[in-house]
Amino acid sequence: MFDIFSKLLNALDKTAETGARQSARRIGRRSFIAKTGVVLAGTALMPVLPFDRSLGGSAFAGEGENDTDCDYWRYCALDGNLCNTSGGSTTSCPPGSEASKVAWVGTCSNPNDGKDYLVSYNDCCGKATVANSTFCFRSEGERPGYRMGLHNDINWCMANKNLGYHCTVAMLVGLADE
Amino acid sequence: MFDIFSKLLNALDKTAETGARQSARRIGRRSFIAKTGVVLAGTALMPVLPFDRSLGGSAFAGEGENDTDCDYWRYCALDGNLCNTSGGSTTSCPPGSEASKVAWVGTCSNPNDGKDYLVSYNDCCGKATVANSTFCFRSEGERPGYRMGLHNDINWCMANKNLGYHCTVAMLVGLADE
Amino acid sequence: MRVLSLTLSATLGMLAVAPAFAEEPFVPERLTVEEKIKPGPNLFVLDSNWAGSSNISVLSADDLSTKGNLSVGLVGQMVLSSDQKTAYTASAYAKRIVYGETEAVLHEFDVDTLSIKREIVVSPKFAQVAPSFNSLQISADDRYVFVQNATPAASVSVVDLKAGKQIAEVPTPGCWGLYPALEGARFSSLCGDGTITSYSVNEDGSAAKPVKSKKIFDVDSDPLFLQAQRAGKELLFTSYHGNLYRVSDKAAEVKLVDKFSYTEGAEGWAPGGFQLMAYNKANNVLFVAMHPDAEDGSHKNPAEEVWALDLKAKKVLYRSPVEGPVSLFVSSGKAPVLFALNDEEGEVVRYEVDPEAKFAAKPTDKAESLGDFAVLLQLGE
Amino acid sequence: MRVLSLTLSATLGMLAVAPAFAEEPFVPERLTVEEKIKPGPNLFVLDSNWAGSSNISVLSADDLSTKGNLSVGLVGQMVLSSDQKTAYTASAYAKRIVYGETEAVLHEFDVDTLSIKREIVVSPKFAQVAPSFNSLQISADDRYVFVQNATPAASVSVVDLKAGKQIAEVPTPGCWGLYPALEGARFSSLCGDGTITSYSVNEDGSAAKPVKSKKIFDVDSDPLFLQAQRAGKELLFTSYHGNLYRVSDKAAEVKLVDKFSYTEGAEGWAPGGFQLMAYNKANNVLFVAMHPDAEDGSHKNPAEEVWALDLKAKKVLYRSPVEGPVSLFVSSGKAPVLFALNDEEGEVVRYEVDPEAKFAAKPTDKAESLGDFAVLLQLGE
Repeated sequence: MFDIFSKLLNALDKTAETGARQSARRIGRRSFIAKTGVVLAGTALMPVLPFDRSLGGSAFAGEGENDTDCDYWRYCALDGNLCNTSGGSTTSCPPGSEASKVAWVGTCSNPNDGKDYLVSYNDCCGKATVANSTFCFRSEGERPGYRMGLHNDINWCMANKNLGYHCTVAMLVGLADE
Repeated sequence: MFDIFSKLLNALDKTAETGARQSARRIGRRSFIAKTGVVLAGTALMPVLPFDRSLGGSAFAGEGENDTDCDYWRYCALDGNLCNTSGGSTTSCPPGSEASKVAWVGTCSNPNDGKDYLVSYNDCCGKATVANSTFCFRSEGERPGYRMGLHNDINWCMANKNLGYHCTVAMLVGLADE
Repeated sequence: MRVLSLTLSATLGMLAVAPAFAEEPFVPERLTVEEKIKPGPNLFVLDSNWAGSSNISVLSADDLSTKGNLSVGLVGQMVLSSDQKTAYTASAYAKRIVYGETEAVLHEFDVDTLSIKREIVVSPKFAQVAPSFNSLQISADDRYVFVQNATPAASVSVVDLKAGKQIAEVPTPGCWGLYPALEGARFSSLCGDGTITSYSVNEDGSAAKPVKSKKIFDVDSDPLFLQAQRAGKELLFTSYHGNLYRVSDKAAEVKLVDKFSYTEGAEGWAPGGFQLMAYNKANNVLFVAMHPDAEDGSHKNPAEEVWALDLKAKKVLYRSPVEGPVSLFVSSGKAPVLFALNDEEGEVVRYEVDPEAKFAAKPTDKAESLGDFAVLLQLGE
Repeated sequence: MRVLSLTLSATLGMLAVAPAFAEEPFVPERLTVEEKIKPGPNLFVLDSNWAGSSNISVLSADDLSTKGNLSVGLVGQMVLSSDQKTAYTASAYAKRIVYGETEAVLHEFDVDTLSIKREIVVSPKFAQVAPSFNSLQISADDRYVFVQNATPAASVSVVDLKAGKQIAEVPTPGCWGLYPALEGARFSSLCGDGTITSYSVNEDGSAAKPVKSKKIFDVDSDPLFLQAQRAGKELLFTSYHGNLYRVSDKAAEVKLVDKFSYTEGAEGWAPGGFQLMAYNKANNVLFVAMHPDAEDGSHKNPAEEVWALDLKAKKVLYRSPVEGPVSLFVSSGKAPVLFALNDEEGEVVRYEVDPEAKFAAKPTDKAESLGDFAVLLQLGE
């Protein structure tokens, strides 16, 4: 799957060549992720694979798993403070903060269905971190900035107006193409 | 000695009545302290008392005393990071920082000569604290802001242009009138 | 954006090679932003930062779980509106954080959404002091906010929330601390000569002539802590040496109503800390942070006990052991909940207090890592 | 001031009642400001702060005693001039620290006096990344500073120190990291397709056409760490899997000169950390931070050993045990001094390395509490 992302990311980076000075700040990885998700789901590209609905609302969490623990499977490439210990949830920013427009992506293996999921790690922005929030630092599949979409050492609030780093969420946005 | 200071401080505060809006920021407690020291020494007011010169350069430090330790006698009302662990000395600000224009005062007993000294605690300003500097917190004779010159919970860089708190020095400026 | 979209579509088009064989399509999760914090009473813990963003943790007062935070500038202060739905903070922003021109800002936050409603720039004379309950206050009618200034000459910025701006700077020479009166744009302040002075401001920003009380306390022999608690029509102060002062600010001239010692017979014990008193209205009981081996300079020592004082009987009801707090807050109801903040550890402990057991405090919850310089607690019930 | 002086004189006059009976008058101490830091080599430890002032501790490289610090903005980066007398930092300042309009600033510091010589505002696209050796660099002739940007599209701000301003923003699509060439305003960057691209800028701010290398590394199977070390006319990179890449950037088209594995036969060991390599010129020895039980995602794990590699013989000379560093720096001389920074503890350890003992490293000093996010070390010899 790195190939897919490298293509997408190169496409992203191409825009820098034509208009780095004026437009690059407005290029949203958030819209990229959203589009990717929609396009992938809508055109049955990669992530249109069955999963067990019987698991219900916790389709992606097994019994006894704790999503405020850094060991939780979705956090395999998360470097940051968990939003679900900051007043938000695993997929929502805390009140008063803003969602980052861009994100990095991890590929994490769900032990409950044996599948690899694409996880979008968005930062929430515009506030300092919550004092006693949980900080996690995992780097599976992580790459330096030459694969920007896989890079977790950078503040992903970078395309927002308000740059303060608040916390990080982990959304499932697709199934990895194995 | 509180009486003396209360009078001096009231004199200081009086200026607020006539020109709080425009002039108060420029009233330097540093010049106040300097003047006090000079006047006191020059007119033989209080601090013109003998002390043992045989102690030489370390007239105010006894053997085995460590002036980077919070227990050191001069620090009896010091609340802050020691400048002598920040690149400066007990009486000098570290390079690149500025001396505060105003200061608070403690009255500390020197175990080596049994005398009580007036200690001016100036802050050094314009930089953040040094990461591994020693933080001390002692409050002998300390009073809330209604005795501002004895108050140690406030940033004494307040009359400087650059307000960042860097560290605190402890200068002997007089002998207490017992 | 157009360039990107086209490029992305093209790229994705090339990749659209995997067959569709799903029964139920995978639905990508979407990122949202929570609109409101969880309901229930809030506990605010302010951690002061002198080289960066001061942070106010907002916890559930029921179980100390985290609801979110507020981020403000350097050396933040905080006060709640009377309905506790709005939080006001004052803090400083220098151009280069620790140097350069400084702006002081009053922020108005909506508590339910933890979001900024307004920002009002106030005098840069704003006092950079340790978080202090009586350094930022609001008038009884919620119209005026009072901000403590120091240059080091003391003055008070008065912000008219209706006008949305600072309307006055009131000089308060030799006096310190803000104690809003029960009505109007009036506040008192403790003075270095042992008096308490009343100040009041008119709607146009002009100030009435300050009214000085008679000498109420002795700054040398029995100094008062800055923090006060409002008990009905009176204000409660404590001295370093354990004398409780009951003061009336009903009239412009503040008067001492009563004074008694609550440490008599308790050799070596004294009150200490920052926000060291907490008054429970329903029971007329005052909780005080107490430390043993008191001496000159120990008045900010962490507490080893919290004493529950019956203010009517003027006696200590119970001495509960605690883990080194310097700041307290208590709920107002019949079954008080007490919060105690240990600044060295950045820990807050929640206690349930039993009125049937002489107001003994029993710990129920603890929250940790709330900051390095957290000495201010506020409860929004 | 006049009012005050008069008042003070009057007050003091009234108090001038004590008799003078001194033999030697008490001389009040005077407050001074140190002009310069203590002499000798300096070790710089950068602690990144994302909600306040980033802090650079300046220590004596001889004994790790504190000489002072530099305070900059959020997410600071740092580089030294070639004579090591000037430090450049890049950092971000938002109007309200964590929100509001952001300025990115290049600071020029005089190392001897730890004071600011200049401040140059650069593009706010400045990349807010963990402190990284190759995110802020200076040209070989000390004339140009290169600042890494991300939006997330990558670009590089070029500051002309002679002109005192940013003269260009060079787009570097898909590439990351700054590796200045041996001369001129040229730098290379690692690219996501496994190539290394060279960029050069003219005095007027115009950029030459970038020159792309052949594919040098495989981003999926053998990704390179960002950090490089300059070894004479070549650059040294290491991959996650312990392959050392020797690259020549002498010509505009970067070429792979050599590549070898230094982990062969050392099952489970891999390099890891942030500034994980340190090259000692005099002995042509490279020190690498190594951890055991390597797996996908362990590439930033703290080191349990530092390996000394003989680059001529292409073999590991010695494996010294260390206390969890993620960053290294080594002096350039015949008797190397190695510094190792443990970011979790904010600890730096100084080691003396014995060339006669296969470059074994022996700890001599330790400095603690250097920050929560200190991962960048620089030595000014």
